[in-house]
Amino acid sequence: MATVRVQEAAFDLAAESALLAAGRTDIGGMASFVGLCRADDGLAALTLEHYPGMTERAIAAIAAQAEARWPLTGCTVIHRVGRLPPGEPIVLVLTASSHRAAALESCAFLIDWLKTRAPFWKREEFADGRERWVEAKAEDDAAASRWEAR
Amino acid sequence: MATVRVQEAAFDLAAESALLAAGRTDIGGMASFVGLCRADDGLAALTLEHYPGMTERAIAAIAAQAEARWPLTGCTVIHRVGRLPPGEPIVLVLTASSHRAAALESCAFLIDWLKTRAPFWKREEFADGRERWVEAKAEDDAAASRWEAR
Amino acid sequence: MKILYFAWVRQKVGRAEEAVAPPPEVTTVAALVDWLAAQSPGHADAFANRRTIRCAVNQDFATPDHPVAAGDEIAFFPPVTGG
Amino acid sequence: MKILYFAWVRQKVGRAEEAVAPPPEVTTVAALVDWLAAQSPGHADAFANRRTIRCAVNQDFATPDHPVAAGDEIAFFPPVTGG
Repeated sequence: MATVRVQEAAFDLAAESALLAAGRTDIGGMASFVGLCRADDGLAALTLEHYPGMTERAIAAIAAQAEARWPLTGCTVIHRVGRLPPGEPIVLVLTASSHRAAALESCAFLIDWLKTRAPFWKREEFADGRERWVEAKAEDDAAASRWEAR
Repeated sequence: MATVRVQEAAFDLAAESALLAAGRTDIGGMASFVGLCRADDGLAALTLEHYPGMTERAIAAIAAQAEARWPLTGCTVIHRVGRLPPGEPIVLVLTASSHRAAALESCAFLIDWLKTRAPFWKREEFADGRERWVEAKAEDDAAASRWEAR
Repeated sequence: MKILYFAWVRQKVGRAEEAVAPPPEVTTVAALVDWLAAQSPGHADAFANRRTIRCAVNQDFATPDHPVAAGDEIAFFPPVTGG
Repeated sequence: MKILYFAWVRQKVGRAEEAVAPPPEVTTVAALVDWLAAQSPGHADAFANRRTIRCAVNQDFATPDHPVAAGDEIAFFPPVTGG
């Protein structure tokens, strides 16, 4: 059963890793991905909006898919919402398995599907005062769809 | 230029991540892999032996390959040696890039090549006193060779 | 039924949620969009390009032919951009 | 030349390193292995199955036909198992 959280606060990768590993000696590999806010084109901040209730459900469903496809001993997904300046972490995906390939592949799968299947929206705020909603990327759809033929 | 270390001491994923991210706002994703010692078949401990000098050279060459293949803003590889009981972390691979796919793929590449191209050897010590050298796995060669056709 | 709007759909409609009671012939997401688009200039603007709108019915993604009924929670929003 | 042994190769040979001066016809890794295997029962045991032995010359992996010369650092070991 995955740990799923949507929160404004920062997360602690070391603490989350320690939680997944605590008391276990059957983990061969843990993989993590942290997505961060980049300062592209004079970006001052991102504001992340989400759909409370559905977001948690959607992430839990994606995590359940990962757990069905790979033999995981643990899976944690934490996604932040609210206003995040460049350099701030946005999302954490953490997977543990007895086999390294399962940990690495499920981690990549989770972030690809999160990007295309979890109800979050990013608004960009620039130094010159402009604001705009980030548009969905075709490359993200392509990355997500490579997991469908399996 | 990658950070490469071979050491007996444990490593600190959070501190290493913070080092790669410090002062930067161009990182879109950081991927990590931590390999751990499993308690398979009554294993009491692993002892890792290496070839001082060549090991660091070999890891630096593998990291240089990763930096040539993907646009990384940072890359850290830390491999422990000495006696490690089950549950202990053995190896850390950490990559950062403006693009998540580059971070994720280079992290998988690094651990696959480390397993087959860096001079480390594992001796297993069991609760009943038996000892044996771990044999190289065909599946590791297969995992490493998938990066060769690229 | 309860309608929720997110991101620029919310900004164009001018509200985050509303309770509506469409006529009985509104039985699908597509019919609901047609009916909502006629409710105000803001609604019309939000639903002007339907290819850019996504929908969830009771917190699951839904296609235009998905049934809708009184009591449903129905959300409209742009393609998602998290992660 | 300086010879290093690791893992079970080291255990079978009974030492971690040695300095050797093979005859001048020993010009390749393969010839060096033949010559080393004749030095002691431990060496013979270590090199009994050459398919399980890997070699590095001056800290780079080397194949059996790789040249060897006085002054080289040459290491023999099993297939690697780190990570």
